[in-house]
Amino acid sequence: MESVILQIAARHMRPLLVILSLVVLYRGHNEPGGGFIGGLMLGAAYILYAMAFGVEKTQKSIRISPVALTGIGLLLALVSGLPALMEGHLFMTGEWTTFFSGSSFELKLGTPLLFDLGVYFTVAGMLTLVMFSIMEE
Amino acid sequence: MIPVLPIILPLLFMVVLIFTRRWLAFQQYFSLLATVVLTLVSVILLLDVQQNGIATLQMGSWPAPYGISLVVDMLSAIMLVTVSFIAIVIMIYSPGFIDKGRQSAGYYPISFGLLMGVNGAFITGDIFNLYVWYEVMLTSSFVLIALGGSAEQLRGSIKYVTINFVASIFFVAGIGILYGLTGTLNMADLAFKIRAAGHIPHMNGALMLFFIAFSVKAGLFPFFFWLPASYHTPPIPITALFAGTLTKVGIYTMFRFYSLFIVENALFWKSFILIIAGLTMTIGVLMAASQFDIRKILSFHIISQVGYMVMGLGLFTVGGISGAIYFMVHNMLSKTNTFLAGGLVYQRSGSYDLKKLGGLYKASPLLALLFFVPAMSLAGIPPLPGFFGKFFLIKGGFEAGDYLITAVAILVGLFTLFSMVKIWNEAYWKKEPEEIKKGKLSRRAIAATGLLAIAVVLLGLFAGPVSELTVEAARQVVLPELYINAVLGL
Amino acid sequence: MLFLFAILIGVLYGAAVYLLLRRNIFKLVLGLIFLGHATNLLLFVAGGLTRGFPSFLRDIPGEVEKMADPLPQALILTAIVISLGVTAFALVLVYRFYSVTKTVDLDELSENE
Amino acid sequence: MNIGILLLALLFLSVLAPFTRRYLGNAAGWIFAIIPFAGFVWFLGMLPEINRGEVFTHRYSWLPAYGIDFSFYIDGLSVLFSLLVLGIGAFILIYAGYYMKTYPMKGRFMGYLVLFMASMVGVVVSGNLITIFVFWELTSISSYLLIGYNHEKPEARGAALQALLITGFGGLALLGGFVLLGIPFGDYELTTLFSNPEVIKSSNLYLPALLLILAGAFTKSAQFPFHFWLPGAMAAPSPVSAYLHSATMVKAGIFLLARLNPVLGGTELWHYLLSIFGVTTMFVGAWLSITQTDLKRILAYSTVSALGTLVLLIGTGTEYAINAAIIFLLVHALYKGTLFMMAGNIEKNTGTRDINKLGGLFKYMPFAAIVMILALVSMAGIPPMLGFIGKELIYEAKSNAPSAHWFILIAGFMTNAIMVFLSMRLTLDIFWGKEPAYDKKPKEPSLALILGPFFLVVISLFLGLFPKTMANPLTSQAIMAISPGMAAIKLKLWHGFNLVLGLSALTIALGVVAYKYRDPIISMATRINLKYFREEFSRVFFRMIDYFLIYTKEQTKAIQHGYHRFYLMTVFVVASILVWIQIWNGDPVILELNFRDMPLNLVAVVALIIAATISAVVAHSRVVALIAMSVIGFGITIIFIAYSGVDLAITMVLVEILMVILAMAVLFYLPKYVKYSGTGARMRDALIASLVGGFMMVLVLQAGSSAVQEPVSEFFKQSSYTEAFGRNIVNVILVDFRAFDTLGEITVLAIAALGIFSMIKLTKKIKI
Repeated sequence: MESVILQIAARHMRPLLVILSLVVLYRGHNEPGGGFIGGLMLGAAYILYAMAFGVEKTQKSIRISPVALTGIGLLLALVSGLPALMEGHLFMTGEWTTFFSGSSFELKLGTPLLFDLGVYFTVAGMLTLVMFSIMEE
Repeated sequence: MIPVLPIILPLLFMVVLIFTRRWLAFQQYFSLLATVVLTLVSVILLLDVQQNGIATLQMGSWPAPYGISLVVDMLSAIMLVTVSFIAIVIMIYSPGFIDKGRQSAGYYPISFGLLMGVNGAFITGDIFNLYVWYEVMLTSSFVLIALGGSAEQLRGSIKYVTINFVASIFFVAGIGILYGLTGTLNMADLAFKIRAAGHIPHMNGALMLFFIAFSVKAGLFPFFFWLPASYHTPPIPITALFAGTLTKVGIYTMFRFYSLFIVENALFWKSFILIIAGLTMTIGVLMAASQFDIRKILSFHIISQVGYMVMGLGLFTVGGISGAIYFMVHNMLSKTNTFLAGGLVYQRSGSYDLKKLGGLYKASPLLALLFFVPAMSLAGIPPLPGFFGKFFLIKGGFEAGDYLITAVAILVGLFTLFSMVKIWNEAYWKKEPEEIKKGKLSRRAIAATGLLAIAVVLLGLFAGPVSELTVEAARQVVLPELYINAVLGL
Repeated sequence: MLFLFAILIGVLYGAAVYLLLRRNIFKLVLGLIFLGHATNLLLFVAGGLTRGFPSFLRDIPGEVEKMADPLPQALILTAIVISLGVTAFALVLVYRFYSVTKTVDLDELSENE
Repeated sequence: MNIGILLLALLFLSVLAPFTRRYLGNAAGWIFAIIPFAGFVWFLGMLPEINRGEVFTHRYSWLPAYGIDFSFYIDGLSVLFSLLVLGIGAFILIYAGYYMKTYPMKGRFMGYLVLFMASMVGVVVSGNLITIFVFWELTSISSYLLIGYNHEKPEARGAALQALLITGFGGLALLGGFVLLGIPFGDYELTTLFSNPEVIKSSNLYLPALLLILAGAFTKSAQFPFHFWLPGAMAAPSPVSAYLHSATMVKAGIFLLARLNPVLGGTELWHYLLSIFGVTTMFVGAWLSITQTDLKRILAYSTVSALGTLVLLIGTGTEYAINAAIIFLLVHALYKGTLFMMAGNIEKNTGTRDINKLGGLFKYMPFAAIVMILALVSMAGIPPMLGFIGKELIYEAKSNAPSAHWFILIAGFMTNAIMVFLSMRLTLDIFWGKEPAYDKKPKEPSLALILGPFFLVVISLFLGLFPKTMANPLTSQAIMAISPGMAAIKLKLWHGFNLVLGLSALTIALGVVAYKYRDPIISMATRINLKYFREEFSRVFFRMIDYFLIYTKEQTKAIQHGYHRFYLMTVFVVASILVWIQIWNGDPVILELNFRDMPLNLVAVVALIIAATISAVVAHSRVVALIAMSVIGFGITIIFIAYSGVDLAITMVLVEILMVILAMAVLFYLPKYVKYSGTGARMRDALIASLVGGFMMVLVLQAGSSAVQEPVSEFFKQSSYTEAFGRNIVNVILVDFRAFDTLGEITVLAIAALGIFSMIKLTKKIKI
């Protein structure tokens, strides 16, 4: 399946999809989206790439194995529960801080977002893991 | 904080093991250490519950009934300790029996996934969260039972996966309907609402869906088919781990649900459950009698003995429930132990088939002892724990005036004895066949089996203190108000 | 609409059960997927139906009363993902089963052979 | 010394035993005998206090949550039994040390023997029903291990299994009986039971409790029709037969009856049940012994008969009967122990136990012969042995039995005559008579082998000669324990001329005559047995087990048949029945059809999904099925969008795409559809499917139409932005309110992914 068009598309789509997935991830707290949907998009970016260039090359270009990605995702989700403990709250209590608290724009970051990031990585890792295994077969 | 540890620690361990999956030696020792840590945590929880009563934790500080409540009462704590102890034994035992391929394919991390699910099911106080832990547990068990992918395993796992999937669907459908009817998912809140309303229309359909779902998981008649169809297929430590944990989660949940949600029609549910219990214990034990594969005999026995536990539930007196809980602990330990001893038999003689086995009594007194102790415990011979479990149940049954089911339970004991003696007569006493393999036994496996056998003996010898715990646990089950008040802070 | 949806859910469950009872292993998997669909819909419908008012807070007065119940949706999302994982696993299992045993006939699964 | 210490010492010894063989060799028996002997002396030392009417009790906390203690209760009955168990036990250990010289795994054998001894002592000194039961079961298990000692022989395994199942059955019944007994008393302590026995007799639990307890006692003590395991148990080595199957274990049932006589006894039911079973067993046992030729089996049947006699006497319950029971118990233990040990000696010396193949042994082993003959004299009830006193008392008791005494007397007379006959036969046929060609010259047994038999016979002789000074003190308190308020009769050898003496003389005469005409009698008995007892009980037993196994096999085939779809079918059918019953009995469903609520476009979507569903079901190709599947998925997505599920819809689409890709990738490896099932099967499955679909439909209708006050989600709506800083409530629920669910969810994903990964990578065929 060495299609040139696909290869070009995949090469250009990948960064786009990655960025888009991050946007979806961040937006998810207020608008439709979230870690799961973002993760699927991230995964899709790499699957597309793998369809164009083959699994092995894709693996090399990511440098991080899907299994590790899954693990990192789980770990992040787990770790997001810990800051609460330092604050003396119960495990997984949401802790928030605000950056650039201007009037029109503010960047609110909190442990639930970190948790969602964990979901994002896990889903992407799972998706690529499964698809890569099947595609290699 | 502590109530959450039995759930998130296994997850942490799982992640560590995922990252280190290529270093087998590390995996073996780390897993062992991890299970020891889990056991310590569980013991601390148990002591805490014993001193301070039911422990609760609101995840994310969201108050009940909005957030997810974690609740550890005596029953949960007992189950946690038992399961994590079994996990220690399995982790000691595994290296000799799980080949390198399976080990590097994720045997260890997924075992911790299983433990996470099991512990989660014991601890959570939220119905949907319970479903999630069930799925964690089941998915892990799906992976473990198919791990390695021999034809036999695949055959077994297709049945296992499909029937359990169907059960999960019933479970989650029941949750949806219950939410539609009551607007809550917190078990204590739900129980409170049921008691406050007196009657919630249309509840019984959902409750029946739950009953079916848990009956499948627990292996009750007539939903047990997946169990004997699949339990003999994976490597023996996996079977032993399943035997010690999975069906008991179903039973545990049944206890919880019965205690919290059955207010109306109590008489119907009682007699219904007792009938199912009687059929389960009888049919299971009769099927066990006809088998010649050690693993199959033991698998059918799981079913039969699950019947005893459900019988205790059906009695729904402190005596009966306490007996059932004691029986459950005994059964988890003894059953795992017999499976592990069966694995040793296989390692020594290369077969699980009684027709091909023999002479083990003469060949290896230690091996004989390691089987004899748990087998006699299962058969209910004093002073091993099986006797106390049976005795408490019989006492509970007669005192509750349920003579018929108690008579059945007594009679089933005889057949249990028969099958245990059958294994003994054939594999241990019969003259050794000439063509038998003379394998070398793994020391770690012997140590693990021995450790468990010692635990079985101790459980019998310390039946007094243990039964104090089970009576307390039973009291909390019989008086659900304690649970409801602890969670809702009433 | 409740009535129609109830019928739809009934049909989906029925179809799933029918497919599960076939001998062909492919239909078995199809049945599992159908079960998942039926259940997602069941969670959705049983939790109460609200038209065209997604549960996003937009600071509109009185929105909270009109808004759809978000909880069943969250549950369905979780359930969808879980059944995705399990179904994917079942698919691969079936695939592996076929490549090892070279049969799709479930009646050849008999353990007493 | 404390009884607990003695028991622990014995248990410790039994655990140690398997390891001692290397160091102690054949002398092990002598050393092992020290502890039981010490125990024997200790119990002997208790006699004066016991005879003053004292009872020793110890209680240890055991199961406080259930109010059950581990307690001991030592009275005259306990002491008498303990003396027998420990005294005979000590001799048996010495005997076994040498007897088992050539056997493998002697250490384990000794261990089991000591374990048995400990359990037996435990039974007789227990002060609590549950404690009794614990030791009771231990005697069953240790005897199982001992009977199956020659386990490579199928007969030994069969006999062990038979004994275990029969006594195990009894044990379970006994447990049930004890529990029932404990209900009205609220306690299992013997002291509680004895203090007010009327509690149970007036309870309606009396009958079931009595029947269950009797089932336990009768199986253990080999009462007809459970008697057959005892002759079968002769597969065990001789020390076992001598100890378990004559002097001790089989007496456990008798002990139990005696122990509970004050609680359960004295009723008509008790009297009749015990008398009927006892007299039957007594006669049948004796009768069946006539035709035996195996020395040990002869003795086994005569033991059965003796056990019947004991049960009969306890059931009779008069002062004479209880006295007779205790004396006869002592008599029997002493002579039967001797006889079994001698049977072992004879077998060891000649290589056979068949009395037809024995003869003329007197000249080779005169001393041993005299010992054995004295025991046989005691068995025949001839003075001056204690057996004579026993038999006199029995006749006395029987002739005074409250009911049917003529019948009992005649049965007893016949039985005793048979005993005389057997004694003569064993004496004359073994020690005199025709001498076969022995392989090697028989000789006197060595000291360890003859010590036990000798002492037991001497004791029997002395007790017979000096009954008042020796036998009375041993037994008087035991009699009182069985039946409070009864006095021990002053025992004497010579009663003067009376009816009983006449009966004795007649018995002996009949026995002698019978011996004279032994050949016609034996052949007649054989003919009768062939006609009426054609099947030996134990063969019936094993055939029953065979039938049982065939049944279970068929049942397994019928239930665990291996057909996956029938498993699923069972699940669905049963589930449908159960749920439909709930719906049927539940609240009525009120259905409101509101057509304005049905926008046409959505109705069309629903119709489309249904159509797709049906086509997926009936599709003949996989492509159609997959397309239909995705139509369904997207249709559901539309429904989600229409009813405010935005996140849901996006996720559903993505998942659906993924699922189709996966399904295509995986399933197209599979071969094309083959039509497997016929129309009938399809109709049946359609019916089941509609049952399941139907109840789901009704449940959804019920849930969807019920209005809920204040669902918990109100809180989420209120506090999603204010407390969790998110406007997308669904997402906030997922990552904050119920983040724990999501944690589990991604764990499922990770595990499933790992599973898929490993299933694909791990293609190697792996065993285990």
